[in-house]
Amino acid sequence: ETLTVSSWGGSFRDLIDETIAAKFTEETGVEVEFITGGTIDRLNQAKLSRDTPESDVTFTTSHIGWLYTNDGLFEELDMSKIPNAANLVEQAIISPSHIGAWAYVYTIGYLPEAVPEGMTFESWNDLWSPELEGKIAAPDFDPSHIISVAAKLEGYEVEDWMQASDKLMALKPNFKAFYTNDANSQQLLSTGETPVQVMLSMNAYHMQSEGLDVQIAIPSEGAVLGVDTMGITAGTDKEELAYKFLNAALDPEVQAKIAEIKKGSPVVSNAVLPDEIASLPGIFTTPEQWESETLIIPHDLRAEKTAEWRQWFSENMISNN
Amino acid sequence: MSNENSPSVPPNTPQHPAVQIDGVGKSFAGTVALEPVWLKIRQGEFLTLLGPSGCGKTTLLNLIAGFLEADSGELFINKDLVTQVPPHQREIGIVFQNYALFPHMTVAQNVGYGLRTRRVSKEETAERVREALALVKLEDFADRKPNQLSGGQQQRVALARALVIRPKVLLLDEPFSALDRNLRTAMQVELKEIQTRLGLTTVFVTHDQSEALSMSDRIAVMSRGQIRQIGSPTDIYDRPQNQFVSTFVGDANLFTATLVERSETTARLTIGETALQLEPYQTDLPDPGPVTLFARPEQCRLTQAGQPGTIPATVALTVYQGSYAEVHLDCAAADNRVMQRVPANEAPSRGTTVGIALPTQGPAIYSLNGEAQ
Amino acid sequence: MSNENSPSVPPNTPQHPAVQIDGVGKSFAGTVALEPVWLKIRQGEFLTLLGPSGCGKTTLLNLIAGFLEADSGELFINKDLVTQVPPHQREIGIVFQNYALFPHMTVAQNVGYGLRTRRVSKEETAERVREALALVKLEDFADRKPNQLSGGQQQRVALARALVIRPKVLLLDEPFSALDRNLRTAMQVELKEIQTRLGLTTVFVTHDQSEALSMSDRIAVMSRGQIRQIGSPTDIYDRPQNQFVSTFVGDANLFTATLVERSETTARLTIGETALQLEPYQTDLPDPGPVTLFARPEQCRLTQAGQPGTIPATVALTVYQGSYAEVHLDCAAADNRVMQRVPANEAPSRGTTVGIALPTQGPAIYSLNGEAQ
Amino acid sequence: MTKRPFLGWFALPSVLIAFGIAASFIAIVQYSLRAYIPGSLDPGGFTLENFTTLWKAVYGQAFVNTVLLCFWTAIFTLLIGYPLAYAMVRAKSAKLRSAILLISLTPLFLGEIVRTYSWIIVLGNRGFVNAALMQTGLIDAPINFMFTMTGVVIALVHFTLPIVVVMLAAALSHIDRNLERAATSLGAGRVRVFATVTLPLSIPGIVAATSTAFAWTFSAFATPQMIGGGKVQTISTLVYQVGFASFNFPLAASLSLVGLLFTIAVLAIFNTGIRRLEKIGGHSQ
Amino acid sequence: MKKSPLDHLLDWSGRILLTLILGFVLLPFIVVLIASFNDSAILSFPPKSWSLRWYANAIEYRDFGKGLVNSLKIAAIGATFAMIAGAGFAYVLNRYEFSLKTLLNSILMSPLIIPNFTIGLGLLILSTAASLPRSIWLVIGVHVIIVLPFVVRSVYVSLQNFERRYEQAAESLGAAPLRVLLTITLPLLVPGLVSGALFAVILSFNEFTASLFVVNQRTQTFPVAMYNYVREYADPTLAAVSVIYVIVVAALLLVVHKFFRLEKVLNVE
Ligand SMILES: Nc1ncnc2c1ncn2[C@@H]1O[C@H](COP(=O)(O)OP(=O)(O)OP(=O)(O)O)[C@@H](O)[C@H]1O
Ligand SMILES: Nc1ncnc2c1ncn2[C@@H]1O[C@H](COP(=O)(O)OP(=O)(O)OP(=O)(O)O)[C@@H](O)[C@H]1O
Ligand SMILES: [Mg+2]
Ligand SMILES: [Mg+2]
Repeated sequence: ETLTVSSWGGSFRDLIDETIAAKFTEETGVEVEFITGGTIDRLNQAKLSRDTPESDVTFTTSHIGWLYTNDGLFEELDMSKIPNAANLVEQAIISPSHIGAWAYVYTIGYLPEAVPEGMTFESWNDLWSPELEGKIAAPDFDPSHIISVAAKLEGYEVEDWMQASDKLMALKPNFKAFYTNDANSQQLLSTGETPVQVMLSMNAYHMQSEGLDVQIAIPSEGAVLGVDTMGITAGTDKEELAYKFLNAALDPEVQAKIAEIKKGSPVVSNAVLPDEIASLPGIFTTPEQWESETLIIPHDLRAEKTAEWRQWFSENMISNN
Repeated sequence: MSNENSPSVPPNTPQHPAVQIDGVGKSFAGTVALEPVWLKIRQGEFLTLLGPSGCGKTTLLNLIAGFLEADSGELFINKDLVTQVPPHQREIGIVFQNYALFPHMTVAQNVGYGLRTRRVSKEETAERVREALALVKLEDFADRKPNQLSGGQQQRVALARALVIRPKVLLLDEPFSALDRNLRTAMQVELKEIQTRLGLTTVFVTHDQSEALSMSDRIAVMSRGQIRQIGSPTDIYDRPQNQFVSTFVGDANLFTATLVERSETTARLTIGETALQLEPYQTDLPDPGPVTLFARPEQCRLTQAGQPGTIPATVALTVYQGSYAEVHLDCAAADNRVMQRVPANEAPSRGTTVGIALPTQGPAIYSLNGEAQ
Repeated sequence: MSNENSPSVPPNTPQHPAVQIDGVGKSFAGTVALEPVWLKIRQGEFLTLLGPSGCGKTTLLNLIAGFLEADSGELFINKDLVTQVPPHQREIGIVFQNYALFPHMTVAQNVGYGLRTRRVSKEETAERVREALALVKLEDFADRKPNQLSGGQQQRVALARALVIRPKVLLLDEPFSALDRNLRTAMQVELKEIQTRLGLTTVFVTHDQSEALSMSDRIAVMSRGQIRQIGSPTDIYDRPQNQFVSTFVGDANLFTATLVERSETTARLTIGETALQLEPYQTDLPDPGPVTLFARPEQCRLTQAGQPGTIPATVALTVYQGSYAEVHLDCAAADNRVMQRVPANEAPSRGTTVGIALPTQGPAIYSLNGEAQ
Repeated sequence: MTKRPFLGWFALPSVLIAFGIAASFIAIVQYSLRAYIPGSLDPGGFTLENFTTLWKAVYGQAFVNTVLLCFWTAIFTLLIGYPLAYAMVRAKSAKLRSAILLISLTPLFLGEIVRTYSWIIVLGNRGFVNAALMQTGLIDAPINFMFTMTGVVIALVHFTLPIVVVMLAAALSHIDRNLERAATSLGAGRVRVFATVTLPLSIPGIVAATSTAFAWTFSAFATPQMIGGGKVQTISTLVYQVGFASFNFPLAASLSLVGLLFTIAVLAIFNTGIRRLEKIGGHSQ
Repeated sequence: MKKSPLDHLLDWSGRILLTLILGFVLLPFIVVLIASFNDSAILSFPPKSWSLRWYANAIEYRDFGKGLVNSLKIAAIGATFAMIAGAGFAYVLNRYEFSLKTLLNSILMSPLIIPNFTIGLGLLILSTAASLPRSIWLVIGVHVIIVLPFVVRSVYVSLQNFERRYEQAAESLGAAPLRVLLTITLPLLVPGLVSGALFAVILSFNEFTASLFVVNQRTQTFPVAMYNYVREYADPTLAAVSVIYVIVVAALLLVVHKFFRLEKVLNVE
């Protein structure tokens, strides 16, 4: 018997495999099998195979999780079957059907020796510096970070992001590339192709561990919070095991291990982290940190707007005309 | 190899034709490759199809073999109508110019192929293959692959392979044209000997007149999809029935002449200034008027210039050929240059004027331009 | 076409050789294609390289042309050492077997190519192209593409293209072997006429002995990368210096004999039971002992059986050839069958015993097995 | 006489496959005429909207990019491939010939991914080329190859080179050596022989090679995707993106369809143009 | 032969040009070879320290193993189908006239100009419309379509050079059509069939673009697995994979060269 988990490929799958799945297998004796793919790809795949689900548990981002939920692709969760969920921080309880597994931030990562002397990115505004022309990269799959930052800098709510479109356009000359996936992001950084990136904190830490001198800045406006979530696929015939898996994921030790390996933030308040980890930027261990260092785009809004943002972004920012 | 008078027919042969071709013709996409042909090939006969390239020899052979389907007419092999019978049931043997030995089989396997298709027992196959190889003197080569044999040896294997199935008819399509001169002569002799010994009905295709003359019981001379004359080698050489045959087989000296008078056996004609009386071999002479007179070089003689009854000519050039020299003569009365052979040391020098003496018996008279080619 | 005694040398030709080959040899990857060769080709001479396939003819031609680099030796054209000169500066004309006309150019462009490379003016080029085409009778074909020409016409264009640059030497590599018999003879005559008229030094490659005998001033007979004999056609045919030449050029009757005694000009020998006294043409006879006696068929005669001084033989078969018949004879004293030509109607029938009368003057005596091939 | 033995049995599998190809083609045409319903994989009703969407600048740009890529790739591949093919056919030593053949051929069988990945390592900012140039002091800031047309063209040239070399070599090897020898004997030096004989006679090979290079480049996906990094969008990368990022299959289908028609048109123009050229230039036998 | 200065110039510039071009062809593989031994995940030339860890990783990484198995399976089955269909069609094409022959031929050859992504997309849409699962058979179908023209071409060329006389000789010896086919035609076509099969296997094994459209996690081919790896990890594991790949392909070609002579297979002499 195996439990099938749908997740991103690469290091995230490895992460789940080494931490949550290991714990789960230890507790239940059931092996875990993965199907992997991009966030959107797996969403569509799930829609396609709605009647005969290919997986039992699905990992996805918080806002795409809303799409699963709205489409009825997730079971509503019975929290009583997930004892460890009692300690979930409030920002990680996304919907009745999906909950956080770990948190991260999208923030500014940079190579100190490749940016103008003394630049430290106290504010997101520093990205607009003319000295950074042709030096920046951002994800092409998710423009929400930079859009919400621009709105905030201009003093608008995210809903009114169009008001900040001029501000966004002003950043265009500074973009060198848009990375298509995490590996791409790491490559761009490690080759010095784009010494400044709007990037996933976890990636930056990973590069540090490979010996790259990358700095992670948390600007005063806050870093854009992201929560990776999990849900139980609707129609699964292994519901019991799926709950056990979710519970294993929220086990404090597992959460601590995730933080240690991936430098993501635990989503339960009772995880105990070593100091040197807990002090890293982008890892939140106290309610104050969760509050002050993050810039939160409402998940449902984000889910709703993603398509619109993407289209605007690819037609106006990415395309080179 | 051949004697005009005695085609070697084994005693107990049935007397119906081995192959009978009744009005068989073939066109390819509108162009006629073979006009309808009527032909009977006798039991044990060696019949040669002779003609220039593209005249339809291979087409006729393929029709006999069944590789092509006739547009019209019927074909009998030993009295059986085979027009609709597929090639593999016609029991014919074939030898091609480029041998067509199966390169992936040994000599013995090649020769045995036709026996295996007939489900002959292993022992008998081995025995008959051995015999066939002995016939072509290749007993020791049974286990070689074709590419380990010389051209002549390959040709012999092809022959053995065709013979071993005891075919009703043996067909050969220019089998020796890829061999060099010496080997070719040797193979001609060998084939003829085997064919005579076995009394095999054989249809042989060639465009080499010397080969045709030396091997055949009868020759069918073809041109443009038609049989122009059929007869024994001496018929063809000594008594060509038309100008095409006269020039295609052997060397021909052709003179422009005027037929003045004809009787049953003799003709009186003038060539330029010269008046002649001849006995041609033909039975039906053309009407009096302008004609072409044909004679073989060896029927004519070179004489001193101005001898009475000779045709004046000038030596245009002499060509040394070792055992003899060719004298090419410009002659007002001839369509082309006239050629005579003389012993190499007797060749007159260029520009000498000479006379050409024509034979009084044996030449032919063709109506003028009765022949295109 | 050729006269043994007068190679046509135009009057004011310098008297040094047109081509001088001093010990030029060539190997390919260890196998010797051409042993070192010494050869002088006279001004205006028509020299033929004759030999079986693979004997090195093309290799020698390519060395003269400069397409191959010699392993050893030196090469002079008109006294100039050209061993190191690249082909395009050697001023030679070449005609290949497959014509090698530029398919993307018209006839006129093909012929004019060599003039354009020499930066001859437009007007002069046009004029000389016209002349060259007139020489080969193709004035009207100037604007055709090669693929719109027949084989013979293509061959003539190739000749015109080679001639128009007024080459010091004309090289031809089996130029006529792709043509049929009639066209071939016509082209031979034409080439010879043009060559004689222009007094062109010509090296001609062929493996056809009749072509070599009829066209050449001198023939170099080659075998296995060596020149085996060089001389006029009659030298080669009447006085072959070794057994290879005797059998490769013309038909040879070879008898096993014992040389009993030799003087400067005469030899006494026995063939089987028959004792003979002859005057061979050679100056250096082999030592007494077993030898091979060579005579041409036309030097021998068939006689009644048992005539004194004749060699007894039995008719093995007669081969009809139209103008004559070949009589093949089994003869105890001959290595192979002996062949004699007789008029077609005089052929003795198979099994007849006859005598072979040898000439008392003119045959050759070779030491036994002194020759491999 | 059985006139056509085996016809049915031998043709059957390929007829089935042909049906498959035709059906998928029809599927594309059909989808290209259907409306996209966001969030649904089933297409909506019939519409021409997809084709009007294609007028947007992004898609136009992708077409232009693709054409430019094909054009430059074809030109550089020919320029590099011709000498290589020439050397492969004409090198004196058989060993050298085999070596050239093997070296040119191996990449053909390596697939797009391995080769593209290798070029990323060569061309990146810290890649081999930039590292080498910076260490020798020739430049002090890395040259941008990644995410540029130049980089994509370099990798694509490498991608199409083997097939072009093989086709050119086939054409060159079938030119009769005696033609060149004849030209030489008529006084033409090497350059002239090449320009007046070899080159004109290899035109059919050049044509075949160029159309193949065009088709390959047009079809290439991994190279523009991985080296262009979203900055050099081509039809192939767009089709994938539209199809798999937003699952807008109708739009992807119409994009494919237009791309296909475009390829056919270009190859047709190319072939007629060339036939005219051949008429002028003549052909090798 | 003595050479003029121009000749020397031509010779030398030719040699230099050839070296440069061969360098261009080989450069990526040499660079990848170096990179694959770089101890760090971060690219640098020359590498600061060396290790074999990426090779170990390449061998251990599960998706590669699964992809390899899938690819081998797909290439083997697909090439077999393509050989059967392609050889049969080439025979029919060479031997018979029949109605719709031209149409059938152009449809089957069209994958030579239809971009692979279009083929992949078409079959994906088709299978979705027919509610067929994205199984390995779909991938095999796509591969068969893509490699078929190459198989048809190689077999057709050898059929064209095939000496019909062999078959006629066999027929005259009494062999019925099927026997001729089995004992003469097929054995003599072996070189053409081998080169067709070689192309089919190698092209199928390397096919990427069309596969990307039709595979899923379970049917992922080796090239798709490599592509996904590059998208998910920024380390030189793929360099190690590439090195192994190059070596295997080059060795395979050397073996083929030894037995069949590539010059002949590719008709370049
Ligand atoms: N399959 C075919 N399709 C079209 N025309 C053909 C075909 N086979 C033969 N022909 C034509 O039919 C005519 C006779 O051809 P055939 O092969 O019988 O000539 P042939 O006498 O054998 O000539 P050769 O001595 O050159 O072999 C020729 O004009 C030839 O072009
Ligand atoms: N490029 C080459 N490489 C290797 N061997 C060669 C080469 N050219 C010729 N040879 C060999 O050298 C020998 C002489 O060849 P050459 O072409 O001179 O013969 P040939 O007399 O012209 O024969 P043919 O009448 O067949 O044309 C042959 O054995 C041939 O195989
Ligand atoms: Mg024929
Ligand atoms: Mg030769």
